[in-house]
Amino acid sequence: MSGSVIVKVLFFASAREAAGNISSTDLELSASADTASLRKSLAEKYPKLAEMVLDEENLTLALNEEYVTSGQVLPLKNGDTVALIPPISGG
Amino acid sequence: MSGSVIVKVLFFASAREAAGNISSTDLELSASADTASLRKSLAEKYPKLAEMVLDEENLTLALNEEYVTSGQVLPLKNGDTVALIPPISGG
Amino acid sequence: MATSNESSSDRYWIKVAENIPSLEECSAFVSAPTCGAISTFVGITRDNFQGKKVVKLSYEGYVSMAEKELRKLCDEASQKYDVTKIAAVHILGDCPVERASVILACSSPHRRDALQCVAYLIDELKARVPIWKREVYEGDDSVWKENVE
Amino acid sequence: MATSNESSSDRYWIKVAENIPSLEECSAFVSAPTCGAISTFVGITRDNFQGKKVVKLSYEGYVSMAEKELRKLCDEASQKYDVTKIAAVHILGDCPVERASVILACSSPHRRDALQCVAYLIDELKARVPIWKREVYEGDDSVWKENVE
Repeated sequence: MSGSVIVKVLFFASAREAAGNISSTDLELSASADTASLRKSLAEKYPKLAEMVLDEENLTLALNEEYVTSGQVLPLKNGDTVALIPPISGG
Repeated sequence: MSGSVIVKVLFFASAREAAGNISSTDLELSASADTASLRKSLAEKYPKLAEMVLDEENLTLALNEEYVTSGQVLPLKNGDTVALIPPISGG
Repeated sequence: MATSNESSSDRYWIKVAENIPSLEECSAFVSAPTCGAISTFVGITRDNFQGKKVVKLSYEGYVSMAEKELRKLCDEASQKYDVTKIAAVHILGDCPVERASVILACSSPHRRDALQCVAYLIDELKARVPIWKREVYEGDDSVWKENVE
Repeated sequence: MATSNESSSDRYWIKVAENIPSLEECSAFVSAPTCGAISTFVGITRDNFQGKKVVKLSYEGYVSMAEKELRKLCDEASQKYDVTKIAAVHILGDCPVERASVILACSSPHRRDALQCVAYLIDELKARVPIWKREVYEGDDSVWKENVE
Protein backbone atom coordinates (compact mmCIF):
# COMPACT_ATOMS: atom_id res chain seq x y z
CA MET A 1 0.00 0.00 0.00
CA SER A 2 1.58 3.16 -1.26
CA GLY A 3 1.91 5.98 1.23
CA SER A 4 2.47 3.75 4.24
CA VAL A 5 4.22 0.62 5.41
CA ILE A 6 3.10 -2.03 7.85
CA VAL A 7 5.75 -3.46 10.13
CA LYS A 8 5.48 -6.14 12.76
CA VAL A 9 6.88 -5.09 16.13
CA LEU A 10 7.96 -7.76 18.66
CA PHE A 11 8.18 -6.94 22.37
CA PHE A 12 10.41 -8.88 24.76
CA ALA A 13 11.03 -9.07 28.50
CA SER A 14 10.83 -5.70 30.23
CA ALA A 15 9.78 -4.02 26.98
CA ARG A 16 6.85 -6.39 26.73
CA GLU A 17 5.85 -5.63 30.31
CA ALA A 18 6.10 -1.87 29.69
CA ALA A 19 3.87 -2.20 26.64
CA GLY A 20 1.17 -3.78 28.75
CA ASN A 21 2.25 -7.36 28.09
CA ILE A 22 1.85 -7.14 24.35
CA SER A 23 4.08 -9.65 22.58
CA SER A 24 3.62 -8.31 19.06
CA THR A 25 1.67 -5.79 17.04
CA ASP A 26 1.41 -4.62 13.44
CA LEU A 27 2.00 -0.91 13.04
CA GLU A 28 1.07 1.22 10.08
CA LEU A 29 3.72 3.85 9.49
CA SER A 30 4.51 6.42 6.85
CA ALA A 31 6.46 5.34 3.80
CA SER A 32 9.41 7.38 5.02
CA ALA A 33 9.48 5.60 8.38
CA ASP A 34 12.80 4.45 9.73
CA THR A 35 14.08 2.92 12.95
CA ALA A 36 14.44 6.31 14.61
CA SER A 37 10.91 7.44 13.79
CA LEU A 38 9.62 4.04 14.89
CA ARG A 39 11.03 4.69 18.34
CA LYS A 40 9.04 7.93 18.49
CA SER A 41 5.88 6.26 17.24
CA LEU A 42 6.18 3.57 19.89
CA ALA A 43 6.86 6.14 22.59
CA GLU A 44 3.61 7.90 21.67
CA LYS A 45 1.58 4.73 21.40
CA TYR A 46 2.91 3.16 24.61
CA PRO A 47 3.66 5.94 27.13
CA LYS A 48 5.02 3.53 29.73
CA LEU A 49 7.51 2.32 27.17
CA ALA A 50 8.57 5.83 26.18
CA GLU A 51 11.61 6.28 28.39
CA MET A 52 13.00 2.88 27.46
CA VAL A 53 12.32 2.97 23.74
CA LEU A 54 13.81 6.45 23.33
CA ASP A 55 17.02 5.38 25.05
CA GLU A 56 19.27 3.66 22.52
CA GLU A 57 21.66 2.63 25.27
CA ASN A 58 18.94 0.77 27.10
CA LEU A 59 16.93 -0.71 24.27
CA THR A 60 18.37 -2.01 21.03
CA LEU A 61 16.35 -2.74 17.92
CA ALA A 62 16.68 -5.75 15.67
CA LEU A 63 15.48 -5.40 12.09
CA ASN A 64 14.60 -8.71 10.44
CA GLU A 65 16.65 -10.55 13.06
CA GLU A 66 19.73 -8.35 12.64
CA TYR A 67 20.84 -5.96 15.36
CA VAL A 68 20.62 -2.28 14.49
CA THR A 69 23.91 -0.93 15.79
CA SER A 70 24.10 2.13 18.01
CA GLY A 71 23.62 5.35 16.04
CA GLN A 72 22.49 3.51 12.91
CA VAL A 73 19.18 4.58 11.33
CA LEU A 74 17.61 2.17 8.85
CA PRO A 75 14.60 2.67 6.58
CA LEU A 76 11.60 0.43 7.15
CA LYS A 77 9.66 -1.24 4.40
CA ASN A 78 6.44 -3.15 4.20
CA GLY A 79 6.60 -6.54 5.92
CA ASP A 80 9.65 -5.75 8.03
CA THR A 81 9.89 -7.17 11.53
CA VAL A 82 11.39 -5.01 14.26
CA ALA A 83 12.16 -6.48 17.67
CA LEU A 84 12.58 -4.43 20.84
CA ILE A 85 15.64 -5.82 22.61
CA PRO A 86 16.14 -4.82 26.25
CA PRO A 87 19.54 -5.62 27.83
CA ILE A 88 20.12 -9.33 27.31
CA SER A 89 20.87 -11.81 30.07
CA GLY A 90 21.25 -15.25 28.55
CA GLY A 91 23.63 -17.86 29.92
CA MET B 1 70.58 -53.44 59.95
CA SER B 2 73.58 -51.26 60.62
CA GLY B 3 75.97 -50.77 57.72
CA SER B 4 73.33 -50.96 54.99
CA VAL B 5 69.86 -49.86 54.05
CA ILE B 6 67.17 -51.67 52.09
CA VAL B 7 65.08 -49.56 49.73
CA LYS B 8 62.21 -50.57 47.49
CA VAL B 9 62.64 -49.47 43.89
CA LEU B 10 59.59 -49.14 41.63
CA PHE B 11 59.94 -49.29 37.83
CA PHE B 12 57.41 -47.72 35.48
CA ALA B 13 56.71 -47.62 31.73
CA SER B 14 59.88 -47.53 29.61
CA ALA B 15 62.05 -47.89 32.73
CA ARG B 16 60.22 -51.09 33.59
CA GLU B 17 60.75 -52.40 30.09
CA ALA B 18 64.46 -51.51 30.18
CA ALA B 19 64.83 -53.35 33.49
CA GLY B 20 63.50 -56.52 31.89
CA ASN B 21 59.89 -55.91 32.88
CA ILE B 22 60.58 -55.79 36.59
CA SER B 23 57.94 -53.74 38.43
CA SER B 24 59.71 -53.53 41.76
CA THR B 25 62.71 -54.77 43.65
CA ASP B 26 64.27 -54.41 47.08
CA LEU B 27 67.87 -53.23 46.93
CA GLU B 28 70.42 -53.45 49.70
CA LEU B 29 72.65 -50.37 49.64
CA SER B 30 75.34 -48.88 51.84
CA ALA B 31 74.29 -46.74 54.76
CA SER B 32 75.68 -43.70 52.97
CA ALA B 33 73.55 -44.33 49.88
CA ASP B 34 71.73 -41.42 48.32
CA THR B 35 69.67 -40.81 45.20
CA ALA B 36 72.77 -40.18 43.08
CA SER B 37 74.54 -43.37 44.14
CA LEU B 38 71.30 -45.27 43.64
CA ARG B 39 71.31 -44.25 39.99
CA LYS B 40 74.80 -45.73 39.66
CA SER B 41 73.83 -48.93 41.45
CA LEU B 42 70.85 -49.35 39.14
CA ALA B 43 72.97 -48.66 36.07
CA GLU B 44 75.32 -51.47 37.11
CA LYS B 45 72.59 -53.90 37.99
CA TYR B 46 70.47 -53.23 34.90
CA PRO B 47 72.80 -52.38 31.97
CA LYS B 48 69.94 -51.77 29.56
CA LEU B 49 68.62 -49.19 31.99
CA ALA B 50 71.99 -47.50 32.39
CA GLU B 51 71.69 -44.74 29.83
CA MET B 52 68.21 -43.75 31.01
CA VAL B 53 68.83 -43.93 34.76
CA LEU B 54 72.04 -41.91 34.55
CA ASP B 55 70.27 -39.13 32.64
CA GLU B 56 68.50 -36.87 35.10
CA GLU B 57 66.81 -35.04 32.25
CA ASN B 58 65.23 -38.22 30.98
CA LEU B 59 64.42 -40.04 34.18
CA THR B 60 63.24 -38.39 37.38
CA LEU B 61 63.22 -40.08 40.78
CA ALA B 62 60.45 -39.94 43.35
CA LEU B 63 61.38 -40.60 46.98
CA ASN B 64 58.47 -41.75 49.11
CA GLU B 65 56.04 -40.34 46.54
CA GLU B 66 57.73 -36.94 46.30
CA TYR B 67 59.60 -35.85 43.20
CA VAL B 68 63.32 -35.37 43.63
CA THR B 69 63.99 -32.13 41.80
CA SER B 70 66.71 -31.76 39.21
CA GLY B 71 70.15 -31.51 40.78
CA GLN B 72 68.90 -32.50 44.20
CA VAL B 73 70.65 -35.36 46.02
CA LEU B 74 68.81 -36.93 48.94
CA PRO B 75 70.06 -39.53 51.45
CA LEU B 76 68.28 -42.87 51.50
CA LYS B 77 67.23 -44.67 54.65
CA ASN B 78 65.92 -48.08 55.47
CA GLY B 79 62.39 -48.64 54.19
CA ASP B 80 62.41 -45.80 51.66
CA THR B 81 60.61 -46.23 48.35
CA VAL B 82 62.20 -44.79 45.23
CA ALA B 83 60.26 -44.70 41.96
CA LEU B 84 61.84 -44.40 38.53
CA ILE B 85 59.78 -41.85 36.62
CA PRO B 86 60.30 -41.67 32.84
CA PRO B 87 58.77 -38.67 31.01
CA ILE B 88 55.09 -38.60 31.94
CA SER B 89 52.22 -38.58 29.45
CA GLY B 90 48.95 -38.54 31.34
CA GLY B 91 45.87 -36.78 30.07
CA MET C 1 19.51 -37.17 17.94
CA ALA C 2 18.88 -33.80 16.35
CA THR C 3 15.33 -33.56 15.00
CA SER C 4 14.13 -31.51 12.08
CA ASN C 5 12.71 -28.86 14.45
CA GLU C 6 16.15 -28.05 15.71
CA SER C 7 18.70 -25.73 14.23
CA SER C 8 21.47 -28.19 13.51
CA SER C 9 23.81 -29.61 10.99
CA ASP C 10 26.47 -32.26 11.02
CA ARG C 11 28.75 -29.78 12.78
CA TYR C 12 26.51 -27.88 15.18
CA TRP C 13 23.71 -28.74 17.56
CA ILE C 14 21.94 -25.48 18.31
CA LYS C 15 18.74 -25.39 20.32
CA VAL C 16 16.83 -22.76 22.28
CA ALA C 17 13.83 -24.47 23.86
CA GLU C 18 12.14 -25.65 27.04
CA ASN C 19 13.61 -29.12 26.61
CA ILE C 20 17.32 -29.13 26.05
CA PRO C 21 19.70 -32.09 25.72
CA SER C 22 21.78 -33.22 28.67
CA LEU C 23 25.49 -32.64 29.15
CA GLU C 24 26.11 -36.27 28.19
CA GLU C 25 24.10 -35.86 24.96
CA CYS C 26 25.93 -32.66 24.02
CA SER C 27 29.26 -34.34 24.73
CA ALA C 28 28.31 -37.39 22.69
CA PHE C 29 27.23 -35.18 19.80
CA VAL C 30 30.58 -33.38 19.57
CA SER C 31 32.63 -36.54 20.05
CA ALA C 32 34.54 -37.62 16.93
CA PRO C 33 37.35 -40.12 16.25
CA THR C 34 39.70 -37.32 15.19
CA CYS C 35 39.21 -35.41 18.45
CA GLY C 36 41.39 -35.69 21.51
CA ALA C 37 39.59 -33.06 23.56
CA ILE C 38 36.07 -32.08 24.55
CA SER C 39 35.51 -29.01 26.68
CA THR C 40 32.14 -28.05 28.11
CA PHE C 41 30.52 -25.25 30.03
CA VAL C 42 27.24 -25.53 31.93
CA GLY C 43 25.48 -22.46 33.31
CA ILE C 44 23.33 -23.35 36.30
CA THR C 45 20.75 -21.60 38.45
CA ARG C 46 22.35 -20.52 41.73
CA ASP C 47 20.36 -20.32 44.93
CA ASN C 48 21.42 -16.80 45.90
CA PHE C 49 22.15 -13.35 44.59
CA GLN C 50 23.45 -10.54 46.80
CA GLY C 51 22.00 -12.06 49.93
CA LYS C 52 18.63 -12.87 48.44
CA LYS C 53 17.40 -16.43 48.07
CA VAL C 54 16.79 -17.34 44.45
CA VAL C 55 13.91 -19.75 43.82
CA LYS C 56 14.31 -20.03 40.05
CA LEU C 57 15.31 -18.26 36.91
CA SER C 58 12.79 -17.80 34.13
CA TYR C 59 14.08 -17.41 30.59
CA GLU C 60 12.48 -15.75 27.59
CA GLY C 61 14.01 -15.65 24.12
CA TYR C 62 13.61 -14.28 20.63
CA VAL C 63 14.04 -17.87 19.51
CA SER C 64 14.51 -17.52 15.78
CA MET C 65 17.05 -14.73 16.19
CA ALA C 66 18.72 -16.41 19.15
CA GLU C 67 19.36 -19.54 17.12
CA LYS C 68 20.55 -17.44 14.20
CA GLU C 69 23.00 -15.56 16.44
CA LEU C 70 24.18 -18.85 17.91
CA ARG C 71 24.85 -20.16 14.41
CA LYS C 72 26.86 -17.05 13.56
CA LEU C 73 28.70 -17.48 16.82
CA CYS C 74 29.53 -21.10 16.02
CA ASP C 75 30.76 -20.08 12.57
CA GLU C 76 32.99 -17.41 14.08
CA ALA C 77 34.29 -19.79 16.74
CA SER C 78 35.04 -22.38 14.04
CA GLN C 79 37.05 -19.73 12.17
CA LYS C 80 38.95 -18.69 15.27
CA TYR C 81 39.65 -22.12 16.76
CA ASP C 82 40.45 -25.52 15.36
CA VAL C 83 37.21 -27.12 16.51
CA THR C 84 35.41 -30.01 14.93
CA LYS C 85 31.87 -29.84 16.37
CA ILE C 86 29.96 -27.53 18.68
CA ALA C 87 26.83 -27.95 20.78
CA ALA C 88 25.17 -24.74 22.00
CA VAL C 89 21.83 -25.10 23.76
CA HIS C 90 19.86 -22.75 25.99
CA ILE C 91 16.76 -23.36 28.03
CA LEU C 92 13.52 -21.38 27.86
CA GLY C 93 10.97 -21.11 30.63
CA ASP C 94 11.64 -21.93 34.24
CA CYS C 95 14.99 -23.14 35.44
CA PRO C 96 15.06 -24.17 39.11
CA VAL C 97 18.12 -24.12 41.37
CA GLU C 98 20.91 -26.52 40.28
CA ARG C 99 19.37 -27.03 36.82
CA ALA C 100 21.26 -26.25 33.64
CA SER C 101 20.24 -23.15 31.70
CA VAL C 102 22.96 -23.29 29.05
CA ILE C 103 25.24 -26.06 27.83
CA LEU C 104 28.17 -25.49 25.50
CA ALA C 105 30.46 -28.22 24.21
CA CYS C 106 33.33 -28.16 21.73
CA SER C 107 35.55 -30.88 20.37
CA SER C 108 39.00 -30.49 18.90
CA PRO C 109 42.11 -32.56 18.13
CA HIS C 110 43.93 -30.65 20.92
CA ARG C 111 42.85 -29.25 24.23
CA ARG C 112 43.74 -25.57 23.93
CA ASP C 113 41.34 -24.96 21.06
CA ALA C 114 38.50 -26.79 22.80
CA LEU C 115 39.06 -24.91 26.07
CA GLN C 116 39.42 -21.50 24.47
CA CYS C 117 36.46 -22.05 22.18
CA VAL C 118 34.08 -22.80 25.03
CA ALA C 119 35.25 -19.72 26.95
CA TYR C 120 34.74 -17.61 23.82
CA LEU C 121 31.27 -19.04 23.21
CA ILE C 122 29.89 -18.31 26.68
CA ASP C 123 31.29 -14.78 26.65
CA GLU C 124 29.84 -14.02 23.23
CA LEU C 125 26.53 -15.72 23.99
CA LYS C 126 26.10 -13.47 27.01
CA ALA C 127 26.90 -10.43 24.89
CA ARG C 128 24.91 -11.17 21.72
CA VAL C 129 22.18 -13.77 21.96
CA PRO C 130 18.71 -12.27 22.57
CA ILE C 131 17.66 -14.22 25.63
CA TRP C 132 16.39 -12.66 28.86
CA LYS C 133 16.54 -13.93 32.42
CA ARG C 134 14.11 -13.07 35.16
CA GLU C 135 15.43 -13.90 38.62
CA VAL C 136 12.67 -14.95 41.00
CA TYR C 137 13.34 -14.63 44.71
CA GLU C 138 11.73 -16.12 47.77
CA GLY C 139 8.54 -14.15 48.38
CA ASP C 140 7.79 -13.81 44.66
CA ASP C 141 9.81 -10.64 44.12
CA SER C 142 11.59 -10.77 40.77
CA VAL C 143 13.84 -8.72 38.53
CA TRP C 144 15.04 -8.78 34.90
CA LYS C 145 18.78 -9.30 34.89
CA GLU C 146 21.40 -7.69 32.68
CA ASN C 147 24.65 -9.27 31.60
CA VAL C 148 27.24 -6.81 32.81
CA GLU C 149 29.86 -7.79 30.27
CA MET D 1 28.86 -42.28 44.73
CA ALA D 2 32.45 -42.14 46.02
CA THR D 3 33.45 -45.39 47.71
CA SER D 4 35.96 -45.89 50.46
CA ASN D 5 38.52 -47.18 47.94
CA GLU D 6 38.64 -43.83 46.26
CA SER D 7 40.69 -40.79 47.15
CA SER D 8 37.92 -38.33 47.83
CA SER D 9 36.42 -35.91 50.24
CA ASP D 10 33.37 -33.72 50.27
CA ARG D 11 35.23 -31.34 47.94
CA TYR D 12 37.19 -33.56 45.57
CA TRP D 13 36.54 -36.72 43.64
CA ILE D 14 39.94 -38.09 42.70
CA LYS D 15 40.35 -41.46 41.05
CA VAL D 16 43.03 -43.19 38.97
CA ALA D 17 41.66 -46.60 37.98
CA GLU D 18 40.44 -48.84 35.18
CA ASN D 19 36.84 -47.86 35.89
CA ILE D 20 36.30 -44.14 36.05
CA PRO D 21 33.03 -42.23 36.48
CA SER D 22 31.25 -40.74 33.49
CA LEU D 23 31.15 -37.08 32.54
CA GLU D 24 27.61 -36.91 33.89
CA GLU D 25 28.69 -38.38 37.23
CA CYS D 26 31.62 -35.99 37.55
CA SER D 27 29.37 -33.07 36.70
CA ALA D 28 26.76 -34.21 39.21
CA PHE D 29 29.42 -34.56 41.90
CA VAL D 30 30.66 -30.97 41.50
CA SER D 31 27.17 -29.48 41.23
CA ALA D 32 26.14 -27.37 44.23
CA PRO D 33 23.29 -24.92 44.91
CA THR D 34 25.76 -22.05 45.32
CA CYS D 35 27.36 -22.67 41.94
CA GLY D 36 26.39 -20.96 38.72
CA ALA D 37 29.02 -22.61 36.54
CA ILE D 38 30.45 -26.03 35.82
CA SER D 39 33.32 -26.40 33.38
CA THR D 40 34.66 -29.74 32.24
CA PHE D 41 37.46 -31.15 30.15
CA VAL D 42 37.52 -34.65 28.68
CA GLY D 43 40.65 -36.09 27.10
CA ILE D 44 39.83 -38.72 24.51
CA THR D 45 41.73 -41.27 22.47
CA ARG D 46 42.16 -39.96 18.92
CA ASP D 47 42.34 -42.31 15.95
CA ASN D 48 45.51 -40.86 14.44
CA PHE D 49 48.93 -39.45 15.19
CA GLN D 50 51.22 -38.03 12.51
CA GLY D 51 49.63 -40.09 9.78
CA LYS D 52 49.55 -43.32 11.74
CA LYS D 53 46.32 -45.03 12.68
CA VAL D 54 45.92 -45.29 16.44
CA VAL D 55 44.10 -48.40 17.69
CA LYS D 56 44.16 -47.56 21.39
CA LEU D 57 46.08 -45.89 24.15
CA SER D 58 47.26 -47.93 27.11
CA TYR D 59 47.80 -46.14 30.41
CA GLU D 60 50.02 -47.06 33.33
CA GLY D 61 50.25 -45.11 36.57
CA TYR D 62 52.05 -44.85 39.87
CA VAL D 63 48.57 -44.83 41.39
CA SER D 64 49.25 -43.82 44.98
CA MET D 65 51.52 -40.97 43.93
CA ALA D 66 49.27 -39.98 41.04
CA GLU D 67 46.31 -39.55 43.37
CA LYS D 68 48.51 -37.69 45.85
CA GLU D 69 49.71 -35.30 43.14
CA LEU D 70 46.12 -34.83 41.98
CA ARG D 71 45.08 -33.92 45.51
CA LYS D 72 47.94 -31.37 45.72
CA LEU D 73 46.84 -30.05 42.36
CA CYS D 74 43.24 -29.67 43.53
CA ASP D 75 44.41 -27.88 46.66
CA GLU D 76 46.51 -25.47 44.58
CA ALA D 77 43.66 -24.91 42.13
CA SER D 78 41.30 -24.20 45.03
CA GLN D 79 43.77 -21.59 46.31
CA LYS D 80 44.14 -19.99 42.91
CA TYR D 81 40.51 -20.02 41.81
CA ASP D 82 37.18 -19.56 43.55
CA VAL D 83 36.02 -23.12 42.98
CA THR D 84 33.66 -25.13 45.10
CA LYS D 85 34.25 -28.73 44.05
CA ILE D 86 36.57 -30.58 41.69
CA ALA D 87 36.45 -33.99 40.03
CA ALA D 88 39.72 -35.28 38.59
CA VAL D 89 39.72 -38.84 37.26
CA HIS D 90 42.12 -40.68 34.98
CA ILE D 91 41.83 -44.08 33.39
CA LEU D 92 44.30 -46.95 33.68
CA GLY D 93 44.69 -49.77 31.20
CA ASP D 94 43.40 -49.71 27.66
CA CYS D 95 41.52 -46.76 26.27
CA PRO D 96 40.09 -47.33 22.76
CA VAL D 97 39.39 -44.61 20.21
CA GLU D 98 36.70 -42.09 21.26
CA ARG D 99 36.81 -43.24 24.90
CA ALA D 100 37.62 -40.84 27.75
CA SER D 101 41.05 -41.12 29.37
CA VAL D 102 40.76 -38.14 31.71
CA ILE D 103 37.79 -36.16 33.00
CA LEU D 104 38.14 -32.90 34.91
CA ALA D 105 35.20 -30.92 36.28
CA CYS D 106 35.07 -27.75 38.39
CA SER D 107 32.19 -25.82 39.85
CA SER D 108 32.16 -22.17 40.87
CA PRO D 109 29.70 -19.36 41.54
CA HIS D 110 30.96 -17.65 38.34
CA ARG D 111 32.16 -18.92 35.02
CA ARG D 112 35.64 -17.45 34.72
CA ASP D 113 36.95 -19.34 37.75
CA ALA D 114 35.44 -22.63 36.59
CA LEU D 115 36.83 -22.22 33.06
CA GLN D 116 40.29 -21.16 34.15
CA CYS D 117 40.49 -23.82 36.82
CA VAL D 118 39.83 -26.64 34.35
CA ALA D 119 42.45 -25.29 31.95
CA TYR D 120 44.95 -25.05 34.81
CA LEU D 121 44.18 -28.59 35.98
CA ILE D 122 44.74 -30.29 32.63
CA ASP D 123 47.97 -28.37 32.04
CA GLU D 124 49.33 -29.24 35.47
CA LEU D 125 48.13 -32.84 35.31
CA LYS D 126 50.07 -33.31 32.10
CA ALA D 127 53.16 -31.81 33.71
CA ARG D 128 53.10 -33.46 37.14
CA VAL D 129 50.99 -36.54 37.55
CA PRO D 130 52.97 -39.82 37.14
CA ILE D 131 50.88 -41.52 34.47
CA TRP D 132 52.27 -42.92 31.23
CA LYS D 133 50.63 -43.45 27.88
CA ARG D 134 51.56 -46.06 25.32
CA GLU D 135 50.14 -45.34 21.89
CA VAL D 136 49.33 -48.52 19.99
CA TYR D 137 49.11 -48.30 16.21
CA GLU D 138 47.58 -50.51 13.57
CA GLY D 139 49.95 -53.40 13.05
CA ASP D 140 50.83 -53.60 16.77
CA ASP D 141 53.67 -51.07 16.65
CA SER D 142 53.63 -48.90 19.78
CA VAL D 143 55.51 -46.10 21.48
CA TRP D 144 55.65 -44.49 24.92
CA LYS D 145 54.51 -40.88 24.60
CA GLU D 146 55.92 -37.79 26.29
CA ASN D 147 53.91 -34.71 27.17
CA VAL D 148 55.79 -31.95 25.40
CA GLU D 149 54.65 -29.25 27.77
